[in-house]
Amino acid sequence: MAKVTVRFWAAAKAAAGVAEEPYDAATLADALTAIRERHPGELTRVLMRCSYLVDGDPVGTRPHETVRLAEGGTVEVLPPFAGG
Amino acid sequence: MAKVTVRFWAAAKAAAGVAEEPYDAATLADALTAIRERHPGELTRVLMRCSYLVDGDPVGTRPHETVRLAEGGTVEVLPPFAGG
Amino acid sequence: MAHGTHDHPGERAHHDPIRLLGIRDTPLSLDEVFRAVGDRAAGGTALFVGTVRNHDMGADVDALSYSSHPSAEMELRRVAEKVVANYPVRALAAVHRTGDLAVGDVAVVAAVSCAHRGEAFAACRQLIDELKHEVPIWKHQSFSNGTEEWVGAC
Amino acid sequence: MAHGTHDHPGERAHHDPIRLLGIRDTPLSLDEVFRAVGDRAAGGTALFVGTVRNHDMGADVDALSYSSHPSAEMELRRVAEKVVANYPVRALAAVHRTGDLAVGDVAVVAAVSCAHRGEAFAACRQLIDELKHEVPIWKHQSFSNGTEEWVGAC
Repeated sequence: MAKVTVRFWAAAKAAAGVAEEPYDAATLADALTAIRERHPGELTRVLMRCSYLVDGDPVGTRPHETVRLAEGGTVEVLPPFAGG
Repeated sequence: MAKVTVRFWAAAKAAAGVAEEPYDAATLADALTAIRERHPGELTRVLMRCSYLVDGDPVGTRPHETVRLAEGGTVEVLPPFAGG
Repeated sequence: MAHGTHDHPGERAHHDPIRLLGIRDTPLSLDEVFRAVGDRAAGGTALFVGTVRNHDMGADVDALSYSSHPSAEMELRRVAEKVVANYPVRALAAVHRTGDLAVGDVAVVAAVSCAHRGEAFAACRQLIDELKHEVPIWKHQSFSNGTEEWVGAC
Repeated sequence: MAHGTHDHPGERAHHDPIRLLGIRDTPLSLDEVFRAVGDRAAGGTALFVGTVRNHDMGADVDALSYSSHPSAEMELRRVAEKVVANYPVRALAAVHRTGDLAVGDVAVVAAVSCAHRGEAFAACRQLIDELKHEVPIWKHQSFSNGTEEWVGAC
Protein backbone atom coordinates (compact mmCIF):
# COMPACT_ATOMS: atom_id res chain seq x y z
CA MET A 1 0.00 0.00 0.00
CA ALA A 2 1.21 3.51 -0.87
CA LYS A 3 0.01 6.83 0.47
CA VAL A 4 -0.96 8.91 -2.60
CA THR A 5 -2.69 12.19 -3.32
CA VAL A 6 -5.65 12.03 -5.72
CA ARG A 7 -6.26 15.28 -7.56
CA PHE A 8 -9.66 15.91 -9.16
CA TRP A 9 -10.08 18.26 -12.16
CA ALA A 10 -13.09 20.11 -13.62
CA ALA A 11 -16.28 17.95 -13.52
CA ALA A 12 -14.53 15.44 -11.22
CA LYS A 13 -13.57 18.20 -8.79
CA ALA A 14 -17.12 19.57 -8.86
CA ALA A 15 -18.54 16.07 -8.20
CA ALA A 16 -16.00 15.24 -5.46
CA GLY A 17 -16.51 18.59 -3.77
CA VAL A 18 -12.75 18.79 -3.15
CA ALA A 19 -9.66 19.42 -5.31
CA GLU A 20 -7.63 16.60 -3.72
CA GLU A 21 -7.79 13.83 -1.17
CA PRO A 22 -5.27 11.35 0.34
CA TYR A 23 -5.74 7.63 -0.37
CA ASP A 24 -3.93 4.39 0.52
CA ALA A 25 -3.69 2.15 -2.54
CA ALA A 26 -1.19 -0.19 -4.23
CA THR A 27 -2.50 0.22 -7.80
CA LEU A 28 -4.62 2.65 -9.80
CA ALA A 29 -7.44 0.07 -9.78
CA ASP A 30 -7.34 -0.02 -5.95
CA ALA A 31 -7.37 3.79 -5.78
CA LEU A 32 -10.39 4.01 -8.09
CA THR A 33 -12.28 1.42 -6.02
CA ALA A 34 -11.57 3.45 -2.88
CA ILE A 35 -12.68 6.68 -4.60
CA ARG A 36 -15.98 5.05 -5.72
CA GLU A 37 -16.60 3.79 -2.17
CA ARG A 38 -16.05 7.26 -0.72
CA HIS A 39 -18.07 9.06 -3.50
CA PRO A 40 -20.80 6.68 -4.68
CA GLY A 41 -22.92 9.34 -6.49
CA GLU A 42 -22.08 11.75 -9.31
CA LEU A 43 -18.29 11.25 -9.09
CA THR A 44 -18.65 7.51 -9.77
CA ARG A 45 -20.57 8.35 -12.97
CA VAL A 46 -17.97 10.95 -14.04
CA LEU A 47 -15.11 8.44 -13.40
CA MET A 48 -16.44 6.19 -16.16
CA ARG A 49 -15.39 8.81 -18.72
CA CYS A 50 -12.14 9.98 -17.14
CA SER A 51 -8.51 9.44 -18.06
CA TYR A 52 -5.68 9.39 -15.51
CA LEU A 53 -2.19 10.71 -14.92
CA VAL A 54 0.04 8.91 -12.42
CA ASP A 55 2.91 11.09 -11.24
CA GLY A 56 2.17 13.31 -14.26
CA ASP A 57 2.31 10.57 -16.90
CA PRO A 58 -0.77 9.48 -18.90
CA VAL A 59 -1.94 5.94 -18.06
CA GLY A 60 -3.49 5.56 -21.50
CA THR A 61 -4.97 2.15 -22.22
CA ARG A 62 -2.93 0.15 -19.66
CA PRO A 63 -5.12 -2.04 -17.41
CA HIS A 64 -5.56 -0.13 -14.15
CA GLU A 65 -4.58 -3.11 -11.94
CA THR A 66 -1.13 -3.11 -13.62
CA VAL A 67 -0.44 0.55 -12.78
CA ARG A 68 1.44 0.51 -9.46
CA LEU A 69 1.43 3.61 -7.25
CA ALA A 70 4.52 4.92 -5.45
CA GLU A 71 4.65 6.24 -1.87
CA GLY A 72 3.97 10.00 -1.97
CA GLY A 73 2.79 9.80 -5.57
CA THR A 74 -0.15 11.51 -7.26
CA VAL A 75 -3.12 10.28 -9.27
CA GLU A 76 -4.85 12.93 -11.37
CA VAL A 77 -8.43 12.42 -12.55
CA LEU A 78 -9.08 14.13 -15.92
CA PRO A 79 -12.64 14.32 -17.31
CA PRO A 80 -13.08 14.33 -21.12
CA PHE A 81 -11.39 17.29 -22.80
CA ALA A 82 -13.67 19.86 -24.43
CA GLY A 83 -11.56 22.71 -25.74
CA GLY A 84 -12.52 24.95 -28.64
CA MET B 1 -22.02 40.09 -91.39
CA ALA B 2 -22.32 42.26 -88.27
CA LYS B 3 -20.10 45.11 -87.15
CA VAL B 4 -18.94 44.19 -83.62
CA THR B 5 -16.46 45.47 -81.06
CA VAL B 6 -13.94 42.93 -79.76
CA ARG B 7 -12.66 43.76 -76.26
CA PHE B 8 -9.42 42.16 -75.06
CA TRP B 9 -8.69 41.64 -71.34
CA ALA B 10 -5.48 41.09 -69.36
CA ALA B 11 -3.01 38.81 -71.23
CA ALA B 12 -5.13 39.11 -74.39
CA LYS B 13 -5.01 42.92 -74.22
CA ALA B 14 -1.25 42.82 -73.63
CA ALA B 15 -0.79 40.48 -76.63
CA ALA B 16 -3.15 42.46 -78.91
CA GLY B 17 -1.56 45.76 -77.93
CA VAL B 18 -5.03 47.36 -77.85
CA ALA B 19 -8.03 47.17 -75.52
CA GLU B 20 -10.57 46.88 -78.33
CA GLU B 21 -10.92 46.67 -82.11
CA PRO B 22 -13.82 46.66 -84.59
CA TYR B 23 -14.48 43.50 -86.63
CA ASP B 24 -17.00 42.38 -89.26
CA ALA B 25 -18.19 38.85 -88.51
CA ALA B 26 -21.41 36.80 -88.59
CA THR B 27 -20.44 34.33 -85.85
CA LEU B 28 -17.98 34.06 -82.99
CA ALA B 29 -15.99 31.52 -85.06
CA ASP B 30 -15.67 34.07 -87.90
CA ALA B 31 -14.58 36.80 -85.47
CA LEU B 32 -11.90 34.56 -83.94
CA THR B 33 -10.58 33.65 -87.42
CA ALA B 34 -10.34 37.35 -88.26
CA ILE B 35 -8.58 38.09 -84.96
CA ARG B 36 -6.01 35.33 -85.60
CA GLU B 37 -5.37 36.70 -89.10
CA ARG B 38 -4.78 40.21 -87.77
CA HIS B 39 -2.66 39.00 -84.75
CA PRO B 40 -0.81 35.83 -85.81
CA GLY B 41 1.72 35.85 -82.92
CA GLU B 42 1.27 35.83 -79.13
CA LEU B 43 -2.45 36.67 -79.21
CA THR B 44 -3.20 33.56 -81.29
CA ARG B 45 -1.50 31.44 -78.58
CA VAL B 46 -3.38 33.20 -75.77
CA LEU B 47 -6.73 32.72 -77.61
CA MET B 48 -6.39 28.95 -77.25
CA ARG B 49 -6.95 29.30 -73.51
CA CYS B 50 -9.57 32.06 -73.51
CA SER B 51 -13.28 32.06 -72.80
CA TYR B 52 -15.71 34.52 -74.38
CA LEU B 53 -18.62 36.80 -73.53
CA VAL B 54 -20.97 37.86 -76.35
CA ASP B 55 -22.98 40.94 -75.41
CA GLY B 56 -21.99 40.24 -71.79
CA ASP B 57 -23.17 36.60 -71.69
CA PRO B 58 -20.76 33.66 -71.30
CA VAL B 59 -20.52 31.49 -74.43
CA GLY B 60 -19.52 28.48 -72.36
CA THR B 61 -19.12 25.24 -74.30
CA ARG B 62 -21.34 26.17 -77.29
CA PRO B 63 -19.61 25.57 -80.66
CA HIS B 64 -18.31 28.97 -81.79
CA GLU B 65 -19.82 28.68 -85.29
CA THR B 66 -23.31 28.48 -83.71
CA VAL B 67 -22.86 31.74 -81.76
CA ARG B 68 -24.29 34.48 -84.02
CA LEU B 69 -23.20 38.08 -83.53
CA ALA B 70 -25.59 41.05 -83.62
CA GLU B 71 -24.95 44.40 -85.32
CA GLY B 72 -23.28 46.72 -82.78
CA GLY B 73 -22.62 43.83 -80.42
CA THR B 74 -19.52 43.06 -78.37
CA VAL B 75 -17.23 40.06 -78.07
CA GLU B 76 -15.06 39.97 -74.94
CA VAL B 77 -11.92 37.85 -74.80
CA LEU B 78 -11.19 36.55 -71.26
CA PRO B 79 -7.90 34.76 -70.52
CA PRO B 80 -7.89 32.08 -67.77
CA PHE B 81 -8.85 33.44 -64.35
CA ALA B 82 -6.16 33.46 -61.68
CA GLY B 83 -7.53 35.11 -58.58
CA GLY B 84 -6.30 34.40 -55.07
CA MET C 1 -28.18 21.90 -37.72
CA ALA C 2 -30.26 21.77 -34.53
CA HIS C 3 -32.22 24.92 -33.76
CA GLY C 4 -33.31 25.51 -30.17
CA THR C 5 -36.74 26.96 -29.57
CA HIS C 6 -35.20 30.23 -28.41
CA ASP C 7 -32.79 30.29 -31.32
CA HIS C 8 -34.44 33.23 -33.09
CA PRO C 9 -36.01 31.02 -35.75
CA GLY C 10 -36.57 33.96 -38.07
CA GLU C 11 -32.89 34.85 -38.15
CA ARG C 12 -32.00 32.96 -41.32
CA ALA C 13 -35.07 34.23 -43.08
CA HIS C 14 -34.39 37.87 -42.21
CA HIS C 15 -30.62 38.13 -42.52
CA ASP C 16 -28.82 37.31 -45.72
CA PRO C 17 -25.87 35.07 -44.71
CA ILE C 18 -23.83 36.79 -47.43
CA ARG C 19 -22.47 39.64 -45.32
CA LEU C 20 -19.66 41.15 -47.36
CA LEU C 21 -18.37 40.69 -50.92
CA GLY C 22 -15.94 42.94 -52.70
CA ILE C 23 -13.32 43.44 -55.38
CA ARG C 24 -11.18 46.35 -54.16
CA ASP C 25 -8.08 48.31 -55.11
CA THR C 26 -7.33 49.20 -51.46
CA PRO C 27 -5.62 47.06 -48.77
CA LEU C 28 -7.72 44.26 -47.26
CA SER C 29 -8.32 43.77 -43.55
CA LEU C 30 -8.67 40.29 -42.03
CA ASP C 31 -10.32 41.90 -39.04
CA GLU C 32 -13.02 43.58 -41.15
CA VAL C 33 -13.86 40.24 -42.79
CA PHE C 34 -13.96 38.42 -39.44
CA ARG C 35 -16.24 41.08 -37.94
CA ALA C 36 -18.53 40.75 -40.97
CA VAL C 37 -19.11 37.03 -40.28
CA GLY C 38 -19.74 37.44 -36.55
CA ASP C 39 -22.91 35.57 -35.64
CA ARG C 40 -24.14 34.71 -32.15
CA ALA C 41 -25.40 31.34 -33.38
CA ALA C 42 -22.16 30.34 -35.11
CA GLY C 43 -19.60 28.35 -33.17
CA GLY C 44 -16.92 28.14 -35.82
CA THR C 45 -15.44 30.41 -38.46
CA ALA C 46 -13.03 29.07 -41.07
CA LEU C 47 -11.00 31.72 -42.88
CA PHE C 48 -8.54 31.67 -45.73
CA VAL C 49 -6.06 34.44 -46.44
CA GLY C 50 -4.07 34.42 -49.69
CA THR C 51 -0.89 36.49 -49.61
CA VAL C 52 1.68 37.30 -52.28
CA ARG C 53 4.48 34.70 -52.14
CA ASN C 54 8.12 35.61 -52.70
CA HIS C 55 8.47 32.73 -55.18
CA ASP C 56 6.42 30.99 -57.87
CA MET C 57 7.52 27.99 -59.92
CA GLY C 58 11.02 28.41 -58.51
CA ALA C 59 11.48 32.05 -59.54
CA ASP C 60 11.66 35.07 -57.22
CA VAL C 61 8.57 37.25 -57.40
CA ASP C 62 9.27 41.00 -57.28
CA ALA C 63 5.83 42.43 -57.88
CA LEU C 64 2.35 41.31 -58.72
CA SER C 65 -0.80 42.96 -59.93
CA TYR C 66 -4.38 41.79 -60.13
CA SER C 67 -6.99 43.16 -62.53
CA SER C 68 -10.64 42.21 -62.86
CA HIS C 69 -13.50 42.23 -65.33
CA PRO C 70 -16.50 44.46 -64.51
CA SER C 71 -18.58 41.29 -63.96
CA ALA C 72 -16.26 40.05 -61.18
CA GLU C 73 -18.46 41.18 -58.26
CA MET C 74 -21.51 39.56 -59.87
CA GLU C 75 -19.62 36.30 -60.41
CA LEU C 76 -18.33 36.42 -56.83
CA ARG C 77 -21.93 36.72 -55.63
CA ARG C 78 -22.90 33.72 -57.77
CA VAL C 79 -20.11 31.67 -56.14
CA ALA C 80 -21.17 32.82 -52.65
CA GLU C 81 -24.79 31.86 -53.36
CA LYS C 82 -23.69 28.38 -54.44
CA VAL C 83 -21.77 27.92 -51.16
CA VAL C 84 -24.77 29.08 -49.13
CA ALA C 85 -26.97 26.60 -51.06
CA ASN C 86 -24.56 23.72 -50.35
CA TYR C 87 -23.78 24.24 -46.65
CA PRO C 88 -25.64 25.44 -43.51
CA VAL C 89 -23.86 28.80 -43.62
CA ARG C 90 -24.58 31.33 -40.87
CA ALA C 91 -22.44 34.08 -42.38
CA LEU C 92 -20.07 34.41 -45.33
CA ALA C 93 -17.68 37.07 -46.59
CA ALA C 94 -15.08 37.31 -49.36
CA VAL C 95 -12.96 40.20 -50.61
CA HIS C 96 -10.33 40.23 -53.36
CA ARG C 97 -7.69 42.86 -53.94
CA THR C 98 -6.84 44.41 -57.32
CA GLY C 99 -4.00 46.71 -58.37
CA ASP C 100 -0.31 46.48 -57.49
CA LEU C 101 0.71 44.28 -54.55
CA ALA C 102 4.04 43.60 -52.86
CA VAL C 103 5.32 40.32 -51.36
CA GLY C 104 3.38 39.61 -48.16
CA ASP C 105 0.37 41.74 -49.13
CA VAL C 106 -3.05 40.19 -48.70
CA ALA C 107 -4.65 39.29 -52.06
CA VAL C 108 -7.84 37.59 -50.89
CA VAL C 109 -9.74 36.86 -47.67
CA ALA C 110 -12.61 34.37 -47.51
CA ALA C 111 -14.55 33.49 -44.35
CA VAL C 112 -17.50 31.25 -43.48
CA SER C 113 -19.21 30.86 -40.10
CA CYS C 114 -21.29 27.78 -39.32
CA ALA C 115 -22.66 26.12 -36.20
CA HIS C 116 -20.01 23.38 -36.51
CA ARG C 117 -16.41 23.45 -37.64
CA GLY C 118 -16.51 20.67 -40.25
CA GLU C 119 -19.13 22.58 -42.24
CA ALA C 120 -17.21 25.86 -41.87
CA PHE C 121 -13.99 24.32 -43.25
CA ALA C 122 -15.75 22.63 -46.17
CA ALA C 123 -17.74 25.74 -47.09
CA CYS C 124 -14.69 28.03 -46.87
CA ARG C 125 -12.72 25.62 -49.06
CA GLN C 126 -15.45 25.64 -51.71
CA LEU C 127 -15.68 29.43 -51.53
CA ILE C 128 -11.97 30.01 -52.18
CA ASP C 129 -11.67 27.21 -54.78
CA GLU C 130 -14.61 28.47 -56.83
CA LEU C 131 -13.59 32.09 -56.41
CA LYS C 132 -10.27 31.21 -58.05
CA HIS C 133 -11.91 29.30 -60.93
CA GLU C 134 -15.07 31.28 -61.57
CA VAL C 135 -14.38 34.94 -60.82
CA PRO C 136 -12.80 36.90 -63.71
CA ILE C 137 -9.63 38.13 -62.01
CA TRP C 138 -6.21 38.07 -63.62
CA LYS C 139 -2.74 37.97 -62.06
CA HIS C 140 0.37 39.47 -63.61
CA GLN C 141 3.73 38.59 -62.01
CA SER C 142 7.12 40.26 -62.44
CA PHE C 143 10.20 38.22 -61.51
CA SER C 144 13.55 39.43 -60.23
CA ASN C 145 15.26 38.01 -63.34
CA GLY C 146 13.37 40.56 -65.45
CA THR C 147 10.77 38.19 -66.90
CA GLU C 148 7.05 38.58 -66.43
CA GLU C 149 3.99 36.38 -66.75
CA TRP C 150 0.20 36.48 -66.98
CA VAL C 151 -0.58 33.55 -64.68
CA GLY C 152 -2.32 30.69 -66.52
CA ALA C 153 -2.46 32.46 -69.88
CA CYS C 154 0.62 31.14 -71.61
CA MET D 1 6.58 21.55 -52.00
CA ALA D 2 8.84 22.94 -54.72
CA HIS D 3 11.72 25.07 -53.49
CA GLY D 4 13.25 27.48 -55.95
CA THR D 5 16.99 27.99 -55.94
CA HIS D 6 16.54 31.51 -54.57
CA ASP D 7 14.03 30.34 -52.00
CA HIS D 8 16.28 30.84 -48.96
CA PRO D 9 16.91 27.11 -48.54
CA GLY D 10 18.05 27.54 -44.95
CA GLU D 11 14.80 29.14 -43.87
CA ARG D 12 13.08 25.99 -42.64
CA ALA D 13 16.18 24.79 -40.87
CA HIS D 14 16.65 28.05 -38.98
CA HIS D 15 13.12 29.09 -38.08
CA ASP D 16 10.82 26.90 -36.05
CA PRO D 17 7.49 26.88 -37.95
CA ILE D 18 5.71 26.81 -34.57
CA ARG D 19 5.44 30.55 -34.04
CA LEU D 20 2.95 31.01 -31.22
CA LEU D 21 1.19 28.65 -28.78
CA GLY D 22 -0.71 29.67 -25.69
CA ILE D 23 -3.36 28.95 -23.11
CA ARG D 24 -4.46 32.36 -21.81
CA ASP D 25 -6.98 33.91 -19.46
CA THR D 26 -7.05 37.19 -21.45
CA PRO D 27 -8.98 38.01 -24.67
CA LEU D 28 -7.59 36.51 -27.88
CA SER D 29 -6.74 38.50 -30.99
CA LEU D 30 -7.20 37.05 -34.49
CA ASP D 31 -4.84 39.69 -35.77
CA GLU D 32 -2.03 38.68 -33.38
CA VAL D 33 -2.34 35.06 -34.53
CA PHE D 34 -2.38 36.02 -38.22
CA ARG D 35 0.70 38.22 -37.78
CA ALA D 36 2.46 35.33 -36.03
CA VAL D 37 2.06 33.08 -39.11
CA GLY D 38 3.18 35.70 -41.63
CA ASP D 39 5.79 34.13 -43.92
CA ARG D 40 7.10 35.56 -47.18
CA ALA D 41 7.25 32.08 -48.70
CA ALA D 42 3.69 31.11 -47.75
CA GLY D 43 0.89 31.76 -50.23
CA GLY D 44 -2.01 30.59 -48.12
CA THR D 45 -3.09 30.77 -44.49
CA ALA D 46 -6.05 28.77 -43.20
CA LEU D 47 -7.45 29.94 -39.89
CA PHE D 48 -10.13 28.67 -37.56
CA VAL D 49 -11.80 30.79 -34.90
CA GLY D 50 -14.05 29.15 -32.31
CA THR D 51 -16.52 31.50 -30.64
CA VAL D 52 -19.04 30.97 -27.87
CA ARG D 53 -22.42 30.06 -29.41
CA ASN D 54 -25.70 31.32 -27.99
CA HIS D 55 -27.11 27.77 -28.10
CA ASP D 56 -25.94 24.19 -27.53
CA MET D 57 -28.05 21.07 -27.95
CA GLY D 58 -31.12 23.29 -28.32
CA ALA D 59 -30.68 25.20 -25.05
CA ASP D 60 -29.75 28.88 -24.66
CA VAL D 61 -26.20 29.40 -23.40
CA ASP D 62 -25.83 32.25 -20.91
CA ALA D 63 -22.21 31.87 -19.85
CA LEU D 64 -19.29 29.58 -20.37
CA SER D 65 -15.97 29.04 -18.72
CA TYR D 66 -12.88 27.10 -19.76
CA SER D 67 -10.29 25.71 -17.37
CA SER D 68 -7.12 23.81 -18.17
CA HIS D 69 -4.64 21.38 -16.67
CA PRO D 70 -1.06 22.63 -16.10
CA SER D 71 0.10 20.24 -18.87
CA ALA D 72 -2.16 21.91 -21.48
CA GLU D 73 0.60 24.04 -23.09
CA MET D 74 2.88 21.00 -23.35
CA GLU D 75 0.11 18.92 -24.95
CA LEU D 76 -0.68 21.78 -27.34
CA ARG D 77 2.97 21.77 -28.41
CA ARG D 78 2.83 18.01 -28.97
CA VAL D 79 -0.23 18.48 -31.22
CA ALA D 80 1.50 21.31 -33.12
CA GLU D 81 4.61 19.17 -33.66
CA LYS D 82 2.46 16.37 -35.07
CA VAL D 83 0.87 18.78 -37.58
CA VAL D 84 4.29 20.10 -38.61
CA ALA D 85 5.48 16.50 -39.10
CA ASN D 86 2.45 15.67 -41.30
CA TYR D 87 2.27 18.73 -43.57
CA PRO D 88 4.72 21.14 -45.26
CA VAL D 89 3.94 23.86 -42.73
CA ARG D 90 5.63 27.26 -43.13
CA ALA D 91 4.19 28.72 -39.94
CA LEU D 92 1.68 27.62 -37.29
CA ALA D 93 0.00 29.27 -34.31
CA ALA D 94 -2.71 28.30 -31.82
CA VAL D 95 -4.07 30.03 -28.74
CA HIS D 96 -6.88 28.94 -26.41
CA ARG D 97 -8.75 31.08 -23.92
CA THR D 98 -9.50 30.10 -20.33
CA GLY D 99 -11.70 31.76 -17.70
CA ASP D 100 -15.19 33.21 -18.07
CA LEU D 101 -16.44 33.98 -21.61
CA ALA D 102 -19.62 35.57 -22.94
CA VAL D 103 -21.58 34.67 -26.10
CA GLY D 104 -19.58 35.82 -29.12
CA ASP D 105 -16.21 35.79 -27.31
CA VAL D 106 -13.33 34.06 -29.06
CA ALA D 107 -12.43 30.74 -27.38
CA VAL D 108 -9.72 29.47 -29.73
CA VAL D 109 -7.75 30.61 -32.78
CA ALA D 110 -5.68 28.21 -34.90
CA ALA D 111 -3.73 29.18 -38.02
CA VAL D 112 -1.44 27.42 -40.49
CA SER D 113 0.47 28.94 -43.41
CA CYS D 114 1.69 26.77 -46.29
CA ALA D 115 2.87 27.36 -49.83
CA HIS D 116 -0.45 26.00 -51.16
CA ARG D 117 -3.99 26.29 -49.90
CA GLY D 118 -4.96 22.60 -49.86
CA GLU D 119 -2.15 21.85 -47.41
CA ALA D 120 -3.03 24.87 -45.27
CA PHE D 121 -6.68 23.78 -44.94
CA ALA D 122 -5.79 20.16 -44.12
CA ALA D 123 -3.13 21.14 -41.57
CA CYS D 124 -5.39 23.70 -39.86
CA ARG D 125 -8.18 21.12 -39.67
CA GLN D 126 -5.86 18.60 -38.01
CA LEU D 127 -4.57 21.27 -35.63
CA ILE D 128 -8.02 22.26 -34.34
CA ASP D 129 -9.36 18.66 -34.30
CA GLU D 130 -6.43 17.33 -32.27
CA LEU D 131 -6.36 20.39 -30.03
CA LYS D 132 -9.96 19.59 -29.06
CA HIS D 133 -9.24 15.91 -28.41
CA GLU D 134 -5.74 15.95 -26.95
CA VAL D 135 -5.30 19.17 -24.97
CA PRO D 136 -6.61 19.00 -21.37
CA ILE D 137 -9.09 21.87 -21.42
CA TRP D 138 -12.57 21.70 -19.92
CA LYS D 139 -15.72 23.62 -20.75
CA HIS D 140 -18.47 24.47 -18.28
CA GLN D 141 -21.73 25.88 -19.66
CA SER D 142 -24.56 27.66 -17.85
CA PHE D 143 -27.96 27.75 -19.58
CA SER D 144 -30.69 30.36 -19.34
CA ASN D 145 -33.07 27.76 -17.83
CA GLY D 146 -30.79 27.57 -14.77
CA THR D 147 -29.11 24.25 -15.61
CA GLU D 148 -25.40 23.82 -16.09
CA GLU D 149 -23.13 21.25 -17.67
CA TRP D 150 -19.51 20.11 -17.85
CA VAL D 151 -19.30 19.43 -21.60
CA GLY D 152 -18.62 15.76 -22.37
CA ALA D 153 -18.38 14.67 -18.72
CA CYS D 154 -21.90 13.44 -18.04
